[in-house]
Amino acid sequence: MDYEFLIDDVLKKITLEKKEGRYVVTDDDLTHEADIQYISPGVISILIEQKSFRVYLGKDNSKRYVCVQGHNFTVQESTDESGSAHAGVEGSQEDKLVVKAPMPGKVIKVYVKENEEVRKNQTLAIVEAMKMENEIKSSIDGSVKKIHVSAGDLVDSEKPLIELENKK
Amino acid sequence: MDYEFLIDDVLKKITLEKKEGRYVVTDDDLTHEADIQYISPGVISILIEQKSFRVYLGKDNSKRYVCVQGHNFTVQESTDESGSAHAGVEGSQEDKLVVKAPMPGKVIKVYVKENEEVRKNQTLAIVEAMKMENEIKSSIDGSVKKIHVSAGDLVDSEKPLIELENKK
Amino acid sequence: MFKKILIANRGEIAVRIIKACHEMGISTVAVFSEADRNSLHVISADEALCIGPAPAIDSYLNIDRIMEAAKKIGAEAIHPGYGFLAENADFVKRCEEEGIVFIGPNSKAMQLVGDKVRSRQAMEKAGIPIIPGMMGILSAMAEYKSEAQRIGFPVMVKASAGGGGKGMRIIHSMKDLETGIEAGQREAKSAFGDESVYLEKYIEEPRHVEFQVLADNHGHVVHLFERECSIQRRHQKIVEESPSQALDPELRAKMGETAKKVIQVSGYNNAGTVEFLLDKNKKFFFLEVNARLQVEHPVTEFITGVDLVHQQITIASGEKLTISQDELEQKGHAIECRIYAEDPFNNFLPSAGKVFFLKEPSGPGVRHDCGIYSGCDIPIFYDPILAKLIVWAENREMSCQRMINALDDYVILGIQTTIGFLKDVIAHPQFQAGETTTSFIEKYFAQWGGKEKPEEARMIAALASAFDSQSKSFGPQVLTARDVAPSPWQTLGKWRLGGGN
Amino acid sequence: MFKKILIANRGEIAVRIIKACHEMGISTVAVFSEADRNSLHVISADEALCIGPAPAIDSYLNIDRIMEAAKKIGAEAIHPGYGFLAENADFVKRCEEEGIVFIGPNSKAMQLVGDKVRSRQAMEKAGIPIIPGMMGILSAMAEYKSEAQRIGFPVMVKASAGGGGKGMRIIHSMKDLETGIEAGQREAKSAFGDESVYLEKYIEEPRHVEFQVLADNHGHVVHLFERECSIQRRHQKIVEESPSQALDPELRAKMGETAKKVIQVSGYNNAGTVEFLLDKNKKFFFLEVNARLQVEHPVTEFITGVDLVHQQITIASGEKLTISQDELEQKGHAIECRIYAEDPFNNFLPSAGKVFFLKEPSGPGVRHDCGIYSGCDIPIFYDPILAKLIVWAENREMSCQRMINALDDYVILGIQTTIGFLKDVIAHPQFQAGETTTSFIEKYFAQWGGKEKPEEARMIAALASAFDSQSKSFGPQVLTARDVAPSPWQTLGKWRLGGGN
Repeated sequence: MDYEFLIDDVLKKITLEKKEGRYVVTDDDLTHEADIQYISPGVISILIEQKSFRVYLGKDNSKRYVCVQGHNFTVQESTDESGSAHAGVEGSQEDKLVVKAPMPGKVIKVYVKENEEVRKNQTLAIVEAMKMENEIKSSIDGSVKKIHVSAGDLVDSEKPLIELENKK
Repeated sequence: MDYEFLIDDVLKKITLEKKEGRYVVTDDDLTHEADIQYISPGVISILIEQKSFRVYLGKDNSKRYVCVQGHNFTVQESTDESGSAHAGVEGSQEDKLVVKAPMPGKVIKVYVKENEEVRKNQTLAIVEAMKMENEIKSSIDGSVKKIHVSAGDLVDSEKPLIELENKK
Repeated sequence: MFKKILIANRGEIAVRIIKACHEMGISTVAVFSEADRNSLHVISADEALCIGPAPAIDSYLNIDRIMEAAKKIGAEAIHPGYGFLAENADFVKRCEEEGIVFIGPNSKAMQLVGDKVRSRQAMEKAGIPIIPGMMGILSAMAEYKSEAQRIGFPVMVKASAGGGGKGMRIIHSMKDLETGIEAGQREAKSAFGDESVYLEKYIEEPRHVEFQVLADNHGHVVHLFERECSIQRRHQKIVEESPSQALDPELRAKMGETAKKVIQVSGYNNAGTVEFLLDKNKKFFFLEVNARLQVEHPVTEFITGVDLVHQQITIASGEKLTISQDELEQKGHAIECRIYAEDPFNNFLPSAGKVFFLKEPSGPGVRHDCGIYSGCDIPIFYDPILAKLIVWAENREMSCQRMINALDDYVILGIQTTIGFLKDVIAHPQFQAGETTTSFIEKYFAQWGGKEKPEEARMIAALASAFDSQSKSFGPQVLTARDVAPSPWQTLGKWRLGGGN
Repeated sequence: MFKKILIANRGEIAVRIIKACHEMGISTVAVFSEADRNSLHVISADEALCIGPAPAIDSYLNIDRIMEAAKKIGAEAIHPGYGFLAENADFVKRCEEEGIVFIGPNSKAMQLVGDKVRSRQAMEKAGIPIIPGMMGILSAMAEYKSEAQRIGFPVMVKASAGGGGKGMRIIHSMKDLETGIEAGQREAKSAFGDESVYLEKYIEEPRHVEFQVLADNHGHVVHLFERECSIQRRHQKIVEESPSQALDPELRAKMGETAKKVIQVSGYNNAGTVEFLLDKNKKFFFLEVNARLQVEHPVTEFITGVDLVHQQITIASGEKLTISQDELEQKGHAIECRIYAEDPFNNFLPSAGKVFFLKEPSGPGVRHDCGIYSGCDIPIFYDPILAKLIVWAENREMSCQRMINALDDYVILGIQTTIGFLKDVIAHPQFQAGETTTSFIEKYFAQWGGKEKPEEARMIAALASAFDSQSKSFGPQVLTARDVAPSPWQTLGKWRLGGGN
């Protein structure tokens, strides 16, 4: 069977066939015979010729987390779905105008007022979590349309903090 | 739901109901509220009132192996099937006349000859495995009908070694 | 001896204290916030009580709730661990008033050493060398400015109530002074409930060398030698070792005696740490007393063979120290690496979420003080420390090798950690040469991006993934994403460290 | 230093040696039988080669196949571990001839110390105290009878090529002599390929005290103090500790010097152990030299801080010892418990099968040398040792407490083990008092059947099982019974121990 994976976001193709109890791997033009076994939940042992590899594998619904010889990789199946999910990260222009809380946390300080003009990368507010302060910055040159929070508020993830509008 | 388990071969009845996200346990006439969670594959955390129990659980197809506070238990569901399997251990009289290899191993010595008279508990042969010698003994007063192996043979589990017959 | 101890903490340190109690035949009580029901300390203790919602201020920092829990469950003593209430003199006082033994110093000593400005005054008076700087707290910004002028830039802003890098900032010129002091005050307020900050001369490229001390309730004091903790990122220790490569026996003896004097002057009891800065000319300055068990205490346990948590409990129960200074010696070499839930490839942003797989390193001379397990959640509410890896070997060279090997043998899947970064730190030629100063990370790791991963490992990762998708039995279970906090940190801007130990 | 070492062994000791090599920057090669494809040592090594079918005689004991593997893969040295070929002088000779370094003593010394009768002669000549007994091997049963008469009953039958209890038997009267000698010969033959046995006076209730020795290739010898290994079951050590409660500094020094002399007289190099019996009057007798790394070596590593496997490799590479006798000291107290796949509730019959769950104990001062993992199979072909648990603490009392606590924290599900039995051994008042002799188990544990399990734990086990049958997610996977060897041992008669180390 042919596989296409995004390994740390880089495409990797590999072919794996089962033949008489052993596996045949084709990687680029190289073909190896491999002895592959799940030896324990989350642990795979691979012998290729005399080389021994111990691989750790965890997964959630969309990703595999793989550790080989002390190197961690994130592995995703390269499907259309994953491609489009990837594209979604960028977000629309509209999204950019609503500044959201990056995570549950506490608003420490709001530096701006409604109707105030702001520049791109200007610090608008500070939110704290896990003992770190995060500076919330403006993504545009524009002005503050609405402020939804004030210092001391606890906010949930994705909660809108501030709405901006483009320069008219 | 009501459960009946054989714990280390002793019957134990318990009732477990889920109520509003928590569990209610009834053991004999005592009822407890319990907070029970699978926290990791094979590991269960139980809080009953303020007491904290960490339980390890493994299973094969017929049994659960459970460790609580350093005590290991074997847990089987108490069904008719397990009951009859239990009864089967005793074996029939006929079975007793065929002396079988208890496990894969090596025949070290055969002490008897065909037609030789033997007494109950007389050592017939020695089989070795895992660096231990096991004395194979006669289960009856009788005589040796047939010998299937000789010293040095490798034998598989359940392989007949010696056939006996009752005194005529 | 106590029959039951409540541990007012969470994570690896709570688990470590629980183990010590069990070895001493003492029953343990964990307290936990609503976010920590499934945390390892809850599962490891004999009893466990929920003390409130996730934010620390409502649970682990809530004195009333902890006192209530201790009374309800009949705990005779409270071990505070590090962080949270460990250096809160009000909490200590409350324990004293309510007849529950606080496993740590008395409230008066805690108050003195906790007030960095007052303790600077006391130490100067006693002839202990201190860093040039302010001897009092000011209120007006103008006064800070004139003090900064007097001391001379660069200066350090420090929290009077502080410790462990909290509220700390280096200011290089007058124009940065005001924002720096404000930020320091804000962080100090949030960390300690006290916004007081003061200024000190900034010593360039010093080593951070601290002495572990034990003092019983009967006036006996011993020091257990030094730990060097120069390897820091944003004033946060990440690697600690003992012995320090900078000390010779004479300097060690002198600093050790000074440390004991600091403790005596402070009227301090139980375990504590006296921190010094050591400049390029091997001149040392008293920095502060850490009035608690330190994160890095296992380093000292390895080289001296003394179990500091056992000692803390024994001392708190009123027994006399049975260790004398003469008997103590340093043997071999120990290193600790702190394992944080942070992404070293992305400016060390915190990485919350689910741990899909954990393999703990092990072997001769390897100790892993661990607060996590396969399948646990890392909440966003608390310190990002996951575990500590500590190794011991006959000498520093083998200790480094053992650490690198153990880090190689260490697997955490699902969240980002500092494991790979630490491996490169220990393997760095300047670290191996013992050339460690507090500027080390800034100097050699500012541009760090990890090594290229070998193509072979990438191929094996692909192969294993392909095998896993064919394989039905025995693979890892898909852990549900339920309870996994989203991890949006990666997409964000600049972060500032506001805490730690 | 070597670049690549082949480990001619399996299980925990192979894994431990692999770790040591990795710390020294040496690449490792595992060899494995067909039954061991998924064993931990195969998975832990950099390279692995199958050397034959499951029976040891066709794989781990097959000299030709191991030499062939070493040459094919380019290993410069072979570490034999313990057991298998570790004390086979022919194997050592073969390595010497083929230019592969054997990590152990030279073949001549191995031959001498391996022949118990010849070495008894050599030691008597050198003035080393030996146990009264035969000074040569006999062929006719009649001669054994007259020798037994001369020595006086009870006598011990011992294998000339032996060690570790193999082929050993106590004979109390003339009528049991013949069957005892025959059984001893048979076991000796099967274990060592040499059926020679001899008779020695049986010393009643002695302590077994052994001294660890290191000797380089340049004539330097040091001893690393004693281990007491009196706690034995069927002549098989199960608990070891250091220091011994029976030695004072004077006796320790005397025995240590004697041990060094034994090594010098034997022309021995690399790591070795000189075994003594110590009688009730503190008189000691030379027993034998164990020409290998011992199972219980971690006890010595803990109390001296010397890594014996590192030393073995360094010595084998031709380097001089850098440790001097003066520098060596015993610090604190260490205990080891051997974890066997045996059923203590059923006459310690071996228990093969699948390990459904493993939780390794951990914590300060706890070391776990482990050859298994969750999901592995325990084959029936080899020694039943699964792992070793070793603890260190400042004193013996805390060391015992730590061991009990670690055993409590240790979970192996699916097969029977000695964990619960060992807990009761360590907790026994006579053990705690240091009253340890080789009759200890016979005396206090002949009728052992375990403690009554608490009703609460039984209720929790039922509750967890009920929960598990309701629960769909996150439970343990049902591991398939494929590859699980049947475990019929439980239903069987009397077993005799025929091996071990």
